[in-house]
Amino acid sequence: MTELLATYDASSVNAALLTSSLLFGIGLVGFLSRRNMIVMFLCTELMFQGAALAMIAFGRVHGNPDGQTFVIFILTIAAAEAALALGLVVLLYRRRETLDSEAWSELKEC
Amino acid sequence: MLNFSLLADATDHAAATAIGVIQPAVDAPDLKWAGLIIGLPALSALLCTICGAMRVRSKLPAFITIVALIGSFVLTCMLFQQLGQGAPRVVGLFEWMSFSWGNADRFQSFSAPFALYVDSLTLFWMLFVTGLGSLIAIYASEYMESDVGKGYTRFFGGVSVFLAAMATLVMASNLVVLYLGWEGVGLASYLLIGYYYSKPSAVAAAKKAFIMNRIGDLGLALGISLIWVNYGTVDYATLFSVLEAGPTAGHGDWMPGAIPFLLMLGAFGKSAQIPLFTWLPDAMEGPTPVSALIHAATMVTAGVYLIARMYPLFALHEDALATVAWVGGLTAFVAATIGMAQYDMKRVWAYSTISQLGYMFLGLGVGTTFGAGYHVFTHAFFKALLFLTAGAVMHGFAGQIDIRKLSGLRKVPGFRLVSYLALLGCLWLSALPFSAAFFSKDTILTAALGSERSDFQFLGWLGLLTAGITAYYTFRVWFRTFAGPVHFEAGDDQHDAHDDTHDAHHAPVAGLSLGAKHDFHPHGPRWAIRIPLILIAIGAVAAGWPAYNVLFFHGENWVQTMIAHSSAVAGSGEVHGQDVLGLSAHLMTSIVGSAACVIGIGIAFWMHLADRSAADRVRGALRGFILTRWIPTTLENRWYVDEIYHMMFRLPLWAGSHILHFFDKTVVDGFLVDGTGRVPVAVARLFQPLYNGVLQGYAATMAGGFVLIAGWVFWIWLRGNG
Amino acid sequence: MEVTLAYALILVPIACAAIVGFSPSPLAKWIGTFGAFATLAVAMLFAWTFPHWTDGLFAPTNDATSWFSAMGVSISLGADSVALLLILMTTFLMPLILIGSFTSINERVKEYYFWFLLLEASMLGAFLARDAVLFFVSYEFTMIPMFFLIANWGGLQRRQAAVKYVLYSFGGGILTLVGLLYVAMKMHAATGEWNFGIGPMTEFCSTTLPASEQVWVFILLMAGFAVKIPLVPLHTWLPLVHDQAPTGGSVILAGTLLKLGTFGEFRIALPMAPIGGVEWNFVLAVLCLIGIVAAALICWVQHDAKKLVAYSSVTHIAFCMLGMFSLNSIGVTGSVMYMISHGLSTGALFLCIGMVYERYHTKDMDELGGLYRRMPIWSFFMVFFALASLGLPGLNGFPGEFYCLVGAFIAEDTAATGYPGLMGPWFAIIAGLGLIAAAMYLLMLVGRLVWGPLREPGAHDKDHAHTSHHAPTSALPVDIGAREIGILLPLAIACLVLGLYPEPMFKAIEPSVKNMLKPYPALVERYIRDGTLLNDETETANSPFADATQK
Amino acid sequence: MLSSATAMLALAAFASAGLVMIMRPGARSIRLAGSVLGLAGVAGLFVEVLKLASGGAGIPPVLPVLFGAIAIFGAARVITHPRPVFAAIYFILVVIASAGLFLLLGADFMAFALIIVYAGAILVTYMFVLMLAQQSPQDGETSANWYDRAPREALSCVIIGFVMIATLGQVLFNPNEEARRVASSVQGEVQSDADLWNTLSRMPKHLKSIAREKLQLSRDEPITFVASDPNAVVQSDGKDHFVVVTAQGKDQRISLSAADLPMNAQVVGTTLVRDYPASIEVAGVILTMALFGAVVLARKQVELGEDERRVLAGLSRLSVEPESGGPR
Repeated sequence: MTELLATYDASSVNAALLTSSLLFGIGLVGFLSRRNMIVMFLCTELMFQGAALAMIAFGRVHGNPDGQTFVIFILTIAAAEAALALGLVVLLYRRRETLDSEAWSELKEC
Repeated sequence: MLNFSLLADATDHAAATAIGVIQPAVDAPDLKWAGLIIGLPALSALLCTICGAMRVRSKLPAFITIVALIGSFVLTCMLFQQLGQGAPRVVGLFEWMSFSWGNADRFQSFSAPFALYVDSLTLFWMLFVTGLGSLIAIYASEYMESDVGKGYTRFFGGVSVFLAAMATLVMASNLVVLYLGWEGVGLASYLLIGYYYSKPSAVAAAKKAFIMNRIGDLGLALGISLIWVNYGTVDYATLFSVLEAGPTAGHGDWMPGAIPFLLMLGAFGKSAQIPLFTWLPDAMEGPTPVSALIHAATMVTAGVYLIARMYPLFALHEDALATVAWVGGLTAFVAATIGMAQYDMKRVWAYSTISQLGYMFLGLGVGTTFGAGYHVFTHAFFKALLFLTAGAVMHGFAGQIDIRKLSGLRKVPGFRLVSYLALLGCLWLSALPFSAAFFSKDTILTAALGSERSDFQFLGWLGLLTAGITAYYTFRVWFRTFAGPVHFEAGDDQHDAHDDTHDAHHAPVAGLSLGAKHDFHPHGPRWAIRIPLILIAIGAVAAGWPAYNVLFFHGENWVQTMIAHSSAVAGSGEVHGQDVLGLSAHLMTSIVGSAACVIGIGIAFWMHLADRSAADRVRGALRGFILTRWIPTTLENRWYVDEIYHMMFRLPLWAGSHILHFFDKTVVDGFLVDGTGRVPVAVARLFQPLYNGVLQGYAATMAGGFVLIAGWVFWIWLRGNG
Repeated sequence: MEVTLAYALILVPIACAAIVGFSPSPLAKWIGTFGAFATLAVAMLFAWTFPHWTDGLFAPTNDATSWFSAMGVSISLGADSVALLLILMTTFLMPLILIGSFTSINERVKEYYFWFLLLEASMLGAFLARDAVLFFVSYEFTMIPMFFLIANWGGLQRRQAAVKYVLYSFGGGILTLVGLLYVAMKMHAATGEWNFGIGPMTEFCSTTLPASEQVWVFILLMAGFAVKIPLVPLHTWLPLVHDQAPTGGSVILAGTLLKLGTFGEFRIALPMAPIGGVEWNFVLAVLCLIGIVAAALICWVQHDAKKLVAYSSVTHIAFCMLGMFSLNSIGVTGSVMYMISHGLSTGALFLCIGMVYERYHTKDMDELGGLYRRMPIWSFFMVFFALASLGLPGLNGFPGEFYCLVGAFIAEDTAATGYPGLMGPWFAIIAGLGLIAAAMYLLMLVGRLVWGPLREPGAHDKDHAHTSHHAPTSALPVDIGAREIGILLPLAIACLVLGLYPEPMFKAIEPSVKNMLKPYPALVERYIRDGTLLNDETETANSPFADATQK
Repeated sequence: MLSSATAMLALAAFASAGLVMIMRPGARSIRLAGSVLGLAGVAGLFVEVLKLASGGAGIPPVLPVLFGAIAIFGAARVITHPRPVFAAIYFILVVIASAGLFLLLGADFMAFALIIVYAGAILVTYMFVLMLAQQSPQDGETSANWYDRAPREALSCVIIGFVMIATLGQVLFNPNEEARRVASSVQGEVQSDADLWNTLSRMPKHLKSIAREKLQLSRDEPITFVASDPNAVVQSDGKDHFVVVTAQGKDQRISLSAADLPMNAQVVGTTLVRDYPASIEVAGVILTMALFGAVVLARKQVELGEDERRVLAGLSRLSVEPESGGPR
């Protein structure tokens, strides 16, 4: 794979960047539009994907491995978040027997 | 014109020794023990408090108090021995309130040490204050015995406080300490009037007394401030010397004319003169010994003392003295008229007290401090006597005091002595010729009639008329109560009025009165009441001695000498007014006064003993005639003064307070403060939709925020590069 | 030595608070009380070794031990005689309050004593501070413990009361802070260095700041203090808070927290902006008069005993401020004296009412009455303190009141006062009406609670359900017991001693009052001559009361 | 150039419109049209972007576009599929596709790590929870819950997303000459050898093993580098790189070839442990905490009413003092 390392083409970087931004946007849209809490978390994972992709791409552009290094941390956070979030989801589901996020809107101020 | 010139015709050699000059005070640190005259009652007050705390159920507090009072009486006598009519002594006890700044001349320093100013006026007052105090305390020790273990301690604590405060008032060496005593006696009278604290009327009366006195006290306080500002001192000795130096000494620029009027206000409040006299009759809610001691003999004369003490100041302002005279004369008359129409014995005596105090002020006003002082002296005794006999009656008849329900008491076993002592008191009060009160009143009226001022002469005549009325109502009471056929109803005893019926059986008297309206056995007083009565009666008689001394032995009048050696020297001389209707004022007064006395007694005899229905007939006649129908009702309702005050002051104040409270609650707090508080809430309502509680809502907000920030950064970036 | 003591004064309560925090609940009240006593001991030692009773100097006279040296903020502690007297009063009240809370506080005991000790520490910090920022921090910090004390142990509307208290005084405090910062900023601009020492700021502001600015600086500084004092019309939080706060809270509020306002007035506002003090004098004096008379009348129609005493402390404080605004040393001395005596007598009144409240769970004078039958000893103290509070000579109320009165009386252009003042007799006369009103409402209070036929709330005790955290009535003796007597007796003795022998107090207060009043005589004379102090600048137009004060 | 920016915005708008159409549960035709529109828009975007990259010339590279398209398609399905399970599966597709992109970007290690962690671990958890929290379908015809079928305000959401993408796009692919250096001014830049050589000299063990096999030495032969700067043992004369080692007592110059450069994984590992040790620790702690947290959260809990909570907090009950209740 060394040659893959050696050669660099801007087009794949751009494609990756585009994809990352689209992933992020779509993830946001999903997070905003879906009601199912689990799917909402999936959408956050989508946004993570976008971020990770951007990281890698920029790391590639600037030619240093930190981008990839940070993706590891992103993975860590994603894993932790998934664990906690899903734990919460289980908890909430036990309380209301539903995954609908609107079942939990007592925080409203009115 | 009135001021020091009166001394021109002072022939009395005692006064002549001190022509117009108030002797300068001498420091007498060796007299520090005189402080005990105040200290002993104070100490006994403290001990009584401790007794109260330890729930003492014996007569111990009475014993303590009596010992203390007799002690201070003895001390006073010793002081009198030592001092005689020498120069005033100033005994510094300790620093109380003093202050100085700037260049510490006396105008930029304020010094009110706790010191005693002992001159003959002080001693004169202290003698009968402590003496009567001791006697009345002994009397009370039996009178209050039904309260042993309940209010007994409180009562004697109050009496001790009173004596301490009164002594402070009289012996003070400066006006601020006087003010201390002044308010102190007010406090004592508050506590003692409210003694039967479960009677709302008693509580109300106590409050009324204190507040009315407070009104006067404000005047006194402001007067003190003004004195200090004008003369740079509140200390008697210094003040007198400044006044000697000349009326305009010091900074005369600050309406010094107002000073005597302010002081006067205080005096009128304390001595129950118009317009502040309505509290004294109500004060009769208190136990009778209190009425005798505080509200007849001693405290109410404090006003007279104040004016006598500050006489040089008053003498500077002619109108001031005129005002005093007028207020005194009118009060004497009005109170006497009211006294004619009261049915409560104590109230009658209360109004007579007011009226007699009026005489004293009249005397002060027309310029004879000697007359005023002498009348204070005699009045103290016979009025105490009257109250105490009334108290004996109440004590025996379970609190019955209504003269319509009592009759012929002198035939009731055990009440003979009381009745005749009461008779003595009545005779003295109605100024029987050659009784002590006759001479004192005579001096005052002579001065009034004999003065050049026509209005004073009018006041003199008014005073003579008042003397007649006095004789009438006095004997109205005596004939009704002590003479005539035996018949009485027991009252519902008020010694235990502050106890619920369930523990009323503590009190035998109460039990008696409750059980027996039909067969009620009045119990006559025992020695502890009799002895003080007798002693006081003797004192009342002996009070005439100074006058007799002048009259028969051409000696000197002891009272006059005392007054003449004090700050009230001005006007302590023998009064020889010019002739009135061809007779010398003196003779005129004596004749007319005696006549008035006799006539008054005669009318009383006719209407209240010989033919008791006559009174009602007269009343009916008065009611019947259109022009006079207001007289009886008005008199019975005390000239409606209370009602007028209620309408004029209390109601507006009450309404105003409620309005203010409402304003405070709604406008200031509700509108301004809370309104301001609501502004942020209102602003927050604008953004409320953002917080709809749905997770995505917050996410959207977040995204929006991110977009904004990113856009902004990007824009800057473009601008930075483009 | 003094340095150590000064620090100890603040640190001892904090340390004890920490210990309380970690101690088991049953011990909390003992430790808390011990802490209060320890602080009292330190304060007394401080007072004993205090060298400057007779000259207005500070002790320790040390210089700032720097805190953020960059901003010139520093921890420098020190007390002059006035501050020391207030400190003594605070430390004297605190143990009594804590002992008084033994039975009334049964819930969350630890927190209660914790907060109280913290409150004490912060109040002492405010009295001891010689640095504006330190002063302000401590001054504002008092709100936090007070907030919890009210919100946790108060009456039914305790939350509302707590929030109102905090928001109100915080709002005012911010303005004060703005004022202080403005002065510091100007000083920085002038001298090129940041310095928050009260002394230097005062020196700078009073001498070099132009008149028109001083006028506004004064108002800014006043704003916070006027809320704390409280000066009519900013007083409306006080009755609510007093009504809702637990007894201890009310006592410390009346006793010391209000004095923070008056003390700030005395230590910061008046010395720092004397021109403002003179320019606004008339307005403030009139406000005081309104406060004296109106609040007294409002007292007169109260039904709730505690509210009545609360309003009465509004009038009393107005009296105190009148003395202070008379701007002559007798008035100001009286006003300082009045602070202390008011703290004692009003605090004692609150304690008395609290004792009744513990027993009957109501403070309503329509439900209670004639308690002398039930509780004679309590009645004795109640009457005693009522009399002390209405300024009976011989008790502590009188000397201060009388001096305030005289101060207002003589504050007129006359040689008698040594220098001219701005009020004159009419102010004293109107204020004197307050004395009569005081007699009216206090005797009304006593007459309804103590005297009269016995009235007790029936067995159906409607408040009892609400105040479940109050002691059950059965737990207490009918009349006050030894513990409560032990609380009230020292106060009574203090009242008596201060009334009969106030001389030492005056001697102690005088010098620092004189220091504080240094700039005034000249200003007042100029003011009386020209009717304004702003005429030396062009912008006389924007002088707020150039015309209002024309007398 | 600006035209390209507007074109991109327009295309993004098309794509968004398509997304809206897909999201709305409606007739198949609409959704079909939506998907077509969306695909067109995305394709257009890709074209524009690639034009930017290669300055308009050059052959469009197939793989990146393919992977990108797959990823975006999967993402679209994730947010549009009515049934969470399938959404999760589509997410796996996204993960795999982006892993492909990683590969193309030379991040091989990350690519596989991604697949393992996401597709392997996290998604399994999701599935598990989905199974745990899945109600039995209420009505026979569809097994999806109503709240899965009906998106909440799809249009506004998409608008927000559009704005977001537009911003990102403007920042990333800005046609402004200055700003373009992110994307294209680095044209043809290779990950600079110097960096790689430095990395190599920071991994002495690796170097030693290389040196040993170049000198055919046994593994336990002592060998030391000779270098002025211990951090840069790999020295370079103009044309090629070499290390000087002391083995068997004599110094030897070993020239290095590109084949000796470290692999990506090695590079990442080195940076990870050499530059971010603390961060690794923190990440570990976070994971542990997450573990505990998940355990605590998922534990069965007792239901507490307001009153019980107040009692636990030491306050008196709310029910008996209505005035002092909170805002609710």
